[in-house]
Amino acid sequence: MAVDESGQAFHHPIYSFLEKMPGLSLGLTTADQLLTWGSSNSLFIFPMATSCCGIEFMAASSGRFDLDQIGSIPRGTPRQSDVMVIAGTITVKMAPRVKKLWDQMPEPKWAIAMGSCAISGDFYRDIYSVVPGVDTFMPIDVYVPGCPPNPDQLFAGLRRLQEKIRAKRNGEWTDPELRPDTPGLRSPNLPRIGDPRREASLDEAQLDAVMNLDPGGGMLRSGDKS
Amino acid sequence: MSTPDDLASLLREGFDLEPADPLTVDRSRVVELARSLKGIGFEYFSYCAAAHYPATDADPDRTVVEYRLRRLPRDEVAFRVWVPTGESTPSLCGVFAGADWQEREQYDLVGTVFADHPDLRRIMLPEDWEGHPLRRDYAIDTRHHPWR
Amino acid sequence: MTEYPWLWGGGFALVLITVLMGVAAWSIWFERKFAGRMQNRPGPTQVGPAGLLQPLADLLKLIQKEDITPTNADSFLFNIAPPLGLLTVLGGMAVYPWAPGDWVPANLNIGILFTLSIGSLVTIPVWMAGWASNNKYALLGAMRAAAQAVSFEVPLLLTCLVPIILSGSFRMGDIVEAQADGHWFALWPPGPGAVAFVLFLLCSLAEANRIPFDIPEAESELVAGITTEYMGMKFGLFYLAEYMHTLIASFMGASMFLGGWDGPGPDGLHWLVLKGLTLYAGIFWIRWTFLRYRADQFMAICWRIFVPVSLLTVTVAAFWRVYA
Amino acid sequence: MAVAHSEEAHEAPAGPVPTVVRPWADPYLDPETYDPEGDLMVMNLGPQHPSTHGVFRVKLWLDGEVCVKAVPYPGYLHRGVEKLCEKLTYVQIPPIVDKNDYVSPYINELAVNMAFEQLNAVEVPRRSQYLRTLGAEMQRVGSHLLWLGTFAMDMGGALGGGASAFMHTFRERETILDCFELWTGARFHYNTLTVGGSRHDVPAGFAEMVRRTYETIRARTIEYDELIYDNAIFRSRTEGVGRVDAKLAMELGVSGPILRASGIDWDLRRDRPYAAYGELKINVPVRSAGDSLARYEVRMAEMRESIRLVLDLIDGIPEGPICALKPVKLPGAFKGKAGQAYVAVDGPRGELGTWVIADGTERAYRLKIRPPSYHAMALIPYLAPGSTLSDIIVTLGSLDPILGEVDR
Repeated sequence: MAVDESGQAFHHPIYSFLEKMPGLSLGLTTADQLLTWGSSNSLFIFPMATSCCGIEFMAASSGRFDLDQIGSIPRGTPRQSDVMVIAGTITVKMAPRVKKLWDQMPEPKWAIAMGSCAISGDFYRDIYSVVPGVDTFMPIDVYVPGCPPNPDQLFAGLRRLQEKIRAKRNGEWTDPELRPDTPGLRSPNLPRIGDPRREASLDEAQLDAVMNLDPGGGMLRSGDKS
Repeated sequence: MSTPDDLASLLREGFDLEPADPLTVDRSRVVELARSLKGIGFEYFSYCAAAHYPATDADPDRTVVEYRLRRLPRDEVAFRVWVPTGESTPSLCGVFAGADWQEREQYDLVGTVFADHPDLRRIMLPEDWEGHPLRRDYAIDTRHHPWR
Repeated sequence: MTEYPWLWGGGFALVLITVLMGVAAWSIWFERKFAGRMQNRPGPTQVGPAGLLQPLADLLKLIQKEDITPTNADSFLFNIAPPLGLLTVLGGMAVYPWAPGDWVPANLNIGILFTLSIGSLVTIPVWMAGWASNNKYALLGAMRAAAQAVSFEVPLLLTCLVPIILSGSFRMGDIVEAQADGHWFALWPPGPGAVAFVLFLLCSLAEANRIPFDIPEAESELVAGITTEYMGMKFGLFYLAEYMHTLIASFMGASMFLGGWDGPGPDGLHWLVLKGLTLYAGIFWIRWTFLRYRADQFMAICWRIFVPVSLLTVTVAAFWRVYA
Repeated sequence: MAVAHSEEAHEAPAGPVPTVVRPWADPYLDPETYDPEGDLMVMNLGPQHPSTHGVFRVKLWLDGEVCVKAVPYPGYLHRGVEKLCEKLTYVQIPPIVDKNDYVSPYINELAVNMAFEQLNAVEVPRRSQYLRTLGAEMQRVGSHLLWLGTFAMDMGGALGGGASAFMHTFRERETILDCFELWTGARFHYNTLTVGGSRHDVPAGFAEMVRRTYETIRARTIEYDELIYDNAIFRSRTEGVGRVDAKLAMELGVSGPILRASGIDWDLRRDRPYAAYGELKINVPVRSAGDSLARYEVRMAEMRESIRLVLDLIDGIPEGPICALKPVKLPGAFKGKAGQAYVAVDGPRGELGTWVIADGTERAYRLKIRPPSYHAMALIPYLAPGSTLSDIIVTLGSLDPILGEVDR
């Protein structure tokens, strides 16, 4: 069974016709499983390592834990990565950059929020300059709680992500990961992505801020192809 | 830590100050004091820090700026100036290159204005930020559309 | 086979490319395991037995990735550069003798010149990629690559002159045959061959952008160098081309200086493969041990040391050829 | 036992340290005035770049590959720690400052707690002083190991020899974190120090574990020298690169290994002793060259010195209580006296100070962290002009910045 982006069953006349052909669906399913196996076993990581969790991310890629075991290697450019690991606090000044890099990553892509700062802002969540959780501006697939999480917890998170990728491609329902919440602290001002209270104008404002980001310097060539 | 003799005599004779930690000097003489201290070997610029005091019955709304210099390896001296809000204090950039970033940071966070600073821009917060977060009347959870 | 040169060449090329691609892909697995051993870590273990299926998973992942052409990029050059890069690298294998006899796809009498010239063409796709990406890191990487190619072509060509002079032929097969029965140029005549062999390997490292001369793709400076804006299979092609280039350089070194298919016992493909892959692993070893030179230092090394020394070896080889 | 190779100082490069020539390096000058044609390429290094050690941004004007002007933009990790410290009580502050310099959290805790102790005139028991010294020195080794790995990676790339050095130093760093985990229960962010002493006494078997760990590391430092220092490529990449003028460094408030590599013999541990350092003999390594290689030598020598201190200390910790006051857990249980204090300790990156104004409640009125990295990063506009992009990366790595501390 084919599924679309949101995990729902997908019907199309051509597809139904193909499904009736003897043997073809078997082949397609096998091919699909093979592709799923490939994409879930070769997760190149874009480390958005800003603070303490970045050090634990480095520890995870070092000898004792070794991300390379499950085929994950850190890449420096978002274009060649599949998973963005947001390891550390994201500030208001950094947030548009993070969103821009996330938008630059080619599909299929996933995001892991590593550490409580990335998940909810933790004890910085009430601070004027800290974004209360990265899921207020980009979708997150897996939350890895901890301050900072141990490297093996990051591994567990990557394993969860792999299972999620396989299940979704097989058309199975996966529960959206519950965001761990810190008791006793107020919830963030902004509704998260997927929250029914979230207004479309907020998305637009955030996208606007990203598009109007001017770091200075500009393009090498501009305008001639737009 | 006891005050070294040359420092004590410089302060007493040049500036009418008793050695203390920290000294309090008038805004008009702070650059002169820094230059004299540099002259007797206090060449290490340790930090510049400011704190905000809201208006009380006795005093207006103001900030205090403290500088600390060291003469390596052991001696150190700290002096502070009081700056009423809305006025400025002379910058030490002309004396110590390190005052540049330090004063920018205090301007950014506390809001003290340093006169004659060559590059008084925000350093920690985005350029379009409003307000100075370390002032006592600044709410810690101030919102900043659209990110928080 | 000689009655149908086109058929022979085409079939040979098809088999050769398939095998070489496989070897290059699985050498990535080997490199990851090898680097892991050097760094006290296991390397890939989970995907297939001992992580052996890791390159397959990477490949399947890469072909599924979305293909984005950046807005201000030159889309034609941007898209044509990766296949062109692989093509120029693969072209070098066309004149390569694999075993005694006619085991060569195209037996050119100027084989070695062909290999060298088509191998140096790889700079052009690299430059195209860097220019078309409209990315400053990529542009800097491309500039560095061009400067590097211009400099390192000179000693590379000069070192290749040594076996040409000693064997008296431009044909790859003749060069290998001249070394039959253990008269490897790296050993005999003593001096020029050995020096030229070392220089050839170093220059090949530079040509293939490997550490310590990998400045066009200096991860810590230029993020990913020329491939910064490339994704999916286009990036995969560049990556594969880099490994292919290294592989071809190792086989070139093996056949020009180490006697090619010659060896104790029966001659044949097995000796060539053994020698080539040993050199290939040696290049990995160098890569995972050394740091990287700065661009200007490394140009200085090229022009101040490599070029004079290679000129000297050519002269010595010529004198040997004439008087000995 | 074999002697480590970097013990001997390398020859200082001939000639004086090149001083900055204005106007190219003038941090305030608008590039428009010397580049009216717009020929220079403006490159934003960071905030997300593999070699900026976090989220640091430098705007570079490049002429070819040579930098003409550099303007740093910190603040991408500004988390408002100082504002938060105004809102939290004295008991709640140490776990917050742990996150400032996340590579040496123990020394951060030490700095704030010493400031609070000076403010309230609390005498710390002798055993706790020794434990603090032990922890600080253990942490310094871990911090320098991380620096060594990342510094090598700046030159060798994530897919090359640098990564090998990185993996080796992280192997040792993990064992140090294991020691701390046994002691305080956390890999980092310990929250183990409190006003008046420590919360956790050393557990059984700790001395044995620390001795084994640090003796291994002492043997391995020689291997690092063989792998990195003896390598001609490393020498040529670092020698004469990023030379820091001592006068300029002092004006900017640069401290720690960077200042010591520029020929200034100053170490707060020796010159204004705190904790138990007054009772110990500390050799302070000094180099005069001021380049990246000198900074490497100073850090390696410091690392060996710290290992020696750890191995000396671990057997000589006096008996007694570990905390002068009853350790409190309720946030509001500790009330400070009014006043002001500035206390500086010598962290792995230099003078780590805490300036605190208290008004007699359970909260500090104003607390400023004086981070050494922030001062070191102010060197960038002076060091970058005239060097190539590759050299800027090396210089940045040799300054060992921790961005959590720069931006706070």
